[in-house]
Amino acid sequence: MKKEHDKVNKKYGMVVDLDKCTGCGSCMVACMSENNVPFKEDESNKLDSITWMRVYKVSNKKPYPNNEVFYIPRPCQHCGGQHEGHSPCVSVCPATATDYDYTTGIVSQVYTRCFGCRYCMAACPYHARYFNWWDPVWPDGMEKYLSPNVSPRMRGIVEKCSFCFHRYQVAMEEVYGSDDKEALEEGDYQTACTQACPAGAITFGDLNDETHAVHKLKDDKNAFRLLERLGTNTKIYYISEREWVRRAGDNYNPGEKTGSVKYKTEGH
Amino acid sequence: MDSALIPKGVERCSLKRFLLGQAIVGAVVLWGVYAMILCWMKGLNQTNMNDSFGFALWIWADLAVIAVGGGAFFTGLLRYVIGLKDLKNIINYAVLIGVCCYGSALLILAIDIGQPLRGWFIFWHANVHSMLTEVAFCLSLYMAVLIIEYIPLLLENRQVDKIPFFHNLSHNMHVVMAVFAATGAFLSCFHQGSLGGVSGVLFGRPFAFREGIFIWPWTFFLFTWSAAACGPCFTILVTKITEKITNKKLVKDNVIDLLAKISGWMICSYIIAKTIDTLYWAFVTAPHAGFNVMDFYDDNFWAHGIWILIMEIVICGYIPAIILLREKTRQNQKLLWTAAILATIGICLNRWVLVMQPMSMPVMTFDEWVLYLPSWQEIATTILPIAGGIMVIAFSYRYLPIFPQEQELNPVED
Amino acid sequence: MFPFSFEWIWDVGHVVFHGGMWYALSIIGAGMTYCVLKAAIDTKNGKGGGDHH
Amino acid sequence: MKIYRRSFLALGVGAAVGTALSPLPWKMVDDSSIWSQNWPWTPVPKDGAISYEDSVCTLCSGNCGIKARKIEDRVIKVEGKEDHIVNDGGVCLLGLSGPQLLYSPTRVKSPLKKIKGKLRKISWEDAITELSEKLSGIRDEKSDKVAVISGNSKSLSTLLLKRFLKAYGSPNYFTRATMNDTYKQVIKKMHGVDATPAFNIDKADYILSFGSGIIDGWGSPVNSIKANSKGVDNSRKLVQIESRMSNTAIVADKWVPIKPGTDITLAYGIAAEVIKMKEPKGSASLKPFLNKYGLSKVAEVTGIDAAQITEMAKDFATNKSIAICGKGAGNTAGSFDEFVAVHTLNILANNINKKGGVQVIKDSGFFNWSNMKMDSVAKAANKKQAITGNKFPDTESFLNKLPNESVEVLLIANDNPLYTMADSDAVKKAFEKIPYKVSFSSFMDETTEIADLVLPVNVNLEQTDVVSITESVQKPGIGYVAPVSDLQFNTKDLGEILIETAKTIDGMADAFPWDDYESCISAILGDKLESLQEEGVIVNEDYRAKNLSFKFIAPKNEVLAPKGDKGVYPLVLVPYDSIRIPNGYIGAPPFAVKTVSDKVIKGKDGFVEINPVTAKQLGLSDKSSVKVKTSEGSCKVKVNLSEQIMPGVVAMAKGLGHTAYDKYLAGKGVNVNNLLGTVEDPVTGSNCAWAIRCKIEKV
Repeated sequence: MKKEHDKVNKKYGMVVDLDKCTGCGSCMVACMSENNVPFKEDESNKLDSITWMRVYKVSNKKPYPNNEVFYIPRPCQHCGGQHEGHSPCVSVCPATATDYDYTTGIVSQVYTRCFGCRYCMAACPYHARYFNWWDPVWPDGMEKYLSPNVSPRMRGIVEKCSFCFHRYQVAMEEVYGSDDKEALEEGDYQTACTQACPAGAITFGDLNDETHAVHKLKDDKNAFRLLERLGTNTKIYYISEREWVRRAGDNYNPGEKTGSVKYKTEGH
Repeated sequence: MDSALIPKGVERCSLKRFLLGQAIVGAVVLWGVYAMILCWMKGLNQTNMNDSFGFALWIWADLAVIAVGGGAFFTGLLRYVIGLKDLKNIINYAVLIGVCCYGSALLILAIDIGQPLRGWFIFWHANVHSMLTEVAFCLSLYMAVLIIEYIPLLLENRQVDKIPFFHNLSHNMHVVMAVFAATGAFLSCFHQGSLGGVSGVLFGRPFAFREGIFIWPWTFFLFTWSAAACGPCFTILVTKITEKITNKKLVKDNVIDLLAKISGWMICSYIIAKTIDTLYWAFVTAPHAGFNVMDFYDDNFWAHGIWILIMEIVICGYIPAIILLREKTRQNQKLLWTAAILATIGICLNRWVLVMQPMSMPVMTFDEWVLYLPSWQEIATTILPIAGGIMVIAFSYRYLPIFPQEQELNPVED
Repeated sequence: MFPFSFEWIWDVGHVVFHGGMWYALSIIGAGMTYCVLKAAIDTKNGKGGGDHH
Repeated sequence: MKIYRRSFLALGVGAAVGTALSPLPWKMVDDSSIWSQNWPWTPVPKDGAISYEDSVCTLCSGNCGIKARKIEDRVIKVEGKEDHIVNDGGVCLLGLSGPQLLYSPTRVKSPLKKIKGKLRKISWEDAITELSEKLSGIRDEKSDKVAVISGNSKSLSTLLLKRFLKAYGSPNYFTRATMNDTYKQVIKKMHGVDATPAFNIDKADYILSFGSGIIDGWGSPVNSIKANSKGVDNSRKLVQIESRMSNTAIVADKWVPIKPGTDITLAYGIAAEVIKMKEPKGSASLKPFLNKYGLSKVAEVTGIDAAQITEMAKDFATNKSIAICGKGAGNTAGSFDEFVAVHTLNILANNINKKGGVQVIKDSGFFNWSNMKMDSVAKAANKKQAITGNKFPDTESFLNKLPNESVEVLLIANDNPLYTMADSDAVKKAFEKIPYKVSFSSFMDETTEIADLVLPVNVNLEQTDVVSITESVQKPGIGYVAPVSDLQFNTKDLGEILIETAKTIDGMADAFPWDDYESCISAILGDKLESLQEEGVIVNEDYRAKNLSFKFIAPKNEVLAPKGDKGVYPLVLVPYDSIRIPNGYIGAPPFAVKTVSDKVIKGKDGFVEINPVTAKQLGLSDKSSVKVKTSEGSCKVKVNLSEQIMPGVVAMAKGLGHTAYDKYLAGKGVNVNNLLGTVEDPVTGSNCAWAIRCKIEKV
């Protein structure tokens, strides 16, 4: 029985409550700090600014005073694809430098194997992948805060959100090393952004595990995913009570109802 | 001075003039080499690429040179496998152009990747499901085939040919050339196709994505077909340009006409297929992803206006097809030039659109269009292999018997 | 590229892809080997030689 | 000849084939890629034993509980402390950037003294002697010519600084008045008690926010964001009244744009409608006064639809409601009249000291100060009035009066007035008159650059301190700031510097009887210290506020006109707080700057937010360069067309345009403070300006 249970793969994912997100940027900085993301003098060109977690400000484009806005945090969506593992990026990487981990559902990036062809970036509609156009340089003394859990990336390769995979590894090591602990508990493995979010807008956990909060939240009637109809089958769910916010999650033809375009993907 | 190296029975310009010409082109090459070194030493921050435009000028140049270099495999296929004997008079040149094109592509790729020292990981850690892996393997294997096809030519140099071993080697290679050519055609079909697949499989990018058969999107077949169709046009174009520069007739009209006719049929069938593909994409694929096809063209008119589609399909597709199909029009030199130029532009434009437009187009509703202009380093490194190609062609023309009909068409009075 | 690299899986994709690759490589390799060997033998047998033409 | 060529060719080909068949090229290819994976210029962080240490963040007055993740003695990361009463694991981006501040190259690495116009390193011994001699020298004749500018912090070390000045003999202790200081005075005047206000917004069902940036850094920033989320869960209704859509307006249920400066009218207008629906005990005296605020008049003045006002009034009257004020992050003092008007709404809502209402808390004495022994100089001086008179000792008012005062020595701690205060040019001029300026800053900021003596204090991760968290937790409470990092440079805690210095000045030692800072803390906290260190916080959970009586106060102003002539300056410039751009004493660290939108900073350019309607009138297009001019100054910025702002109002972000700090911050955008002027509130004396009139010209 226990063996059977062990066979069930985990599928880590996130549910973000957009009605709570304040756009404060904590998730972005928590991520940068956790993952040794470099910074450079000018980060105002957002097309070459590495932000694994990026918060977009989205407006309904209506003129004053009917303008409305929401913020949406966008980590790597950890796409499962139409059949588990067929993520847009993983399927195209020529050197197996980005991979789909079937045991967790996490899309990884192997920095030492990536040779910087950037095909994965072309494949990703979420712009979740970032290229190291420059060598990472920390001002004198600041390299002291670099974490040994995540190796700083060299110039010329692609990087992206890993769902803080090193935290999963640390947590699993504890499970392996412990006699009385058999499996991870929900709180044992949380991403840096989830922890830092002052609004508690982010919930992270195993989508397959009924005891985890995300399992239930993902089925909320107001839950949606980004660009669902492309069949990317992402693991980041968003919730909003506002219809126009949900509609902004996907492209619609005139006359289509919001949420009517969910792509049927092979269950897992 | 170098008359001992020049093939017998043909006339060449003075060495001084040749070297002067080479020096001018060589200066451009040096400029390109400087840019290339900058990219290697300082990294890709030397380019104007960015996280939205991860694929840009270079990838387009790769796709384009390989497309126009398609003349080599297709002419080879026609000559050696199908057995159109007449084409032996142009196959050498087609192979030479192919070598230049494929060499260019490989060089640009070596600059384009962020970690050139690890480029071989594409072979070592190959992900067989990636179109780019398929491209890399087929491309390098086909490059080997092209070199094999070029070697006998090299060995036919007057002085080299004097060495018995090389003479024999050249002879033997000619004997088995059909096998190499067939292998080359097989490889070429695949890498032309997989280059098409590169953008066609991007299911996250509605502009690029196409449905298809099994693992191959329609662009896979369209790319192979279009390379076979337009490649010969490029071969004709370069031959014509060479004739203009050397001020000599080098290939007989019937040879050119045969190639042009075949190209005409190919372009015609291709452009019909492309039209069907475009219509299906516009009315089925795009709406399925939630887009109106005009969403793809509604930003900056000059950068991504609908004109680009009309230009590609009508002006650079149907028009050359019509010109080349009709005997009367294709035998009119001016129209033949026009058709060859249009077809070459058309295929380059097709590659351009499939590389650039998917990158600049927003997919998330709250994303924005991105405009990209290449940096001088990108332009220089793109011109570099072209200039290098010119040098190789000039060198080969001077010292190797590229055009079997040259002697006959231009008798030298002793 | 080789069955001993860790990303190798014995699935259809790998077999077909690398099958094709090694097939093409063998033809090219064998073809070239044949040409070179044949040329060497021919030379030994006194064939060719530019001066004799 | 022939033979030679043949053998040469054979040799060449042989060598090439031989090399290719040897392992050499393969080995080289492999090695070069291994080298590319281990480039010596890409840092490899050292591994080691991991540990967590708890503390309280002092980078703003929110005082969140934090835990530092450490590898050996290096602080790797700052995280929010789970289950902490203030922030329960959440943390803002400034707090998260703690390690960047700790290891910042812009830190002052040792005491510095200005010698021949340049700041040069000196020892702590010399530095303290220098300060003590300077202070001793003028103490007898003009001790009141020494002034202190201190950040608005509720920490033990700040109290020690206050005590230091008192014991030295000067009443001139100034601090930046915040929204809380104004509210305190409202409470004093309306309820007659000295108490701290706190706002129980997470339990309210209906929140009427007069421009308070609940999620933009207002109050205790993380705590307020958490409160907002709880509110969202409870389907509370938040109405945000302001002329520019802040992030708070974004998450609010309704954004109500209001004509700038008419909040008082609106508040009383709503009150007038509310009182028609419900009349709480004791509000009879208010009724005749409210008659002035007829619905149509209020609608006209505020520019808000009458129906909308009625709806707000109805919602306010029928729900568990609260009204809050203090613009943006609340770091500036507001108008007394406006706060009275808003508090009047709270009284009408009958929410004072109720769940979901305004909490009026008397701080219970956690600190056990010994009786301060003052010598004759100190005693005499303390009978004198501060430069700002008997009103709130606001730094802005002090700076306004500075040109006509002679100050001999100015001590500056936890603030960077040359950057943070309005009309920086004027401040700079006023500062030039002061012969001796002492900065206690940890960073080489704008003010420290011009100081004569720099005594660098520890940054938050190195500090030992005790802070009041009363406002954050809405109950009397304190938190313990523990040093989680070794000292990175030659710096000290402020308290330590003060105690050491006091001991060397004649007549002051008795007021500082402790051996050192550590024994000072244990003396002041007594037996509470141990549990404080253990738990991190002490909160008086049993605290129950008493019912308070109240009296209404009629306002002096109905409309707060921004400074400037409407004819010359037709637009209103509103500076705004962004939680991503710290705008106080601490300059934005690189992480924070990285999160700033490209519509706020692009390259070095700053932006002014303008409604397209206004822009059209002025003939401006998006991203065009313009000059923004006010009566106080001008600057060049670019246009950011935005539908999220009222026509006629323009906005600029605070926290940019530093001239000091490093390349990651300096020179980016403009310091909007340069354009701002001050308006002294007639009641509190604090600067209550929240906007200024401006004009915009094409460049």
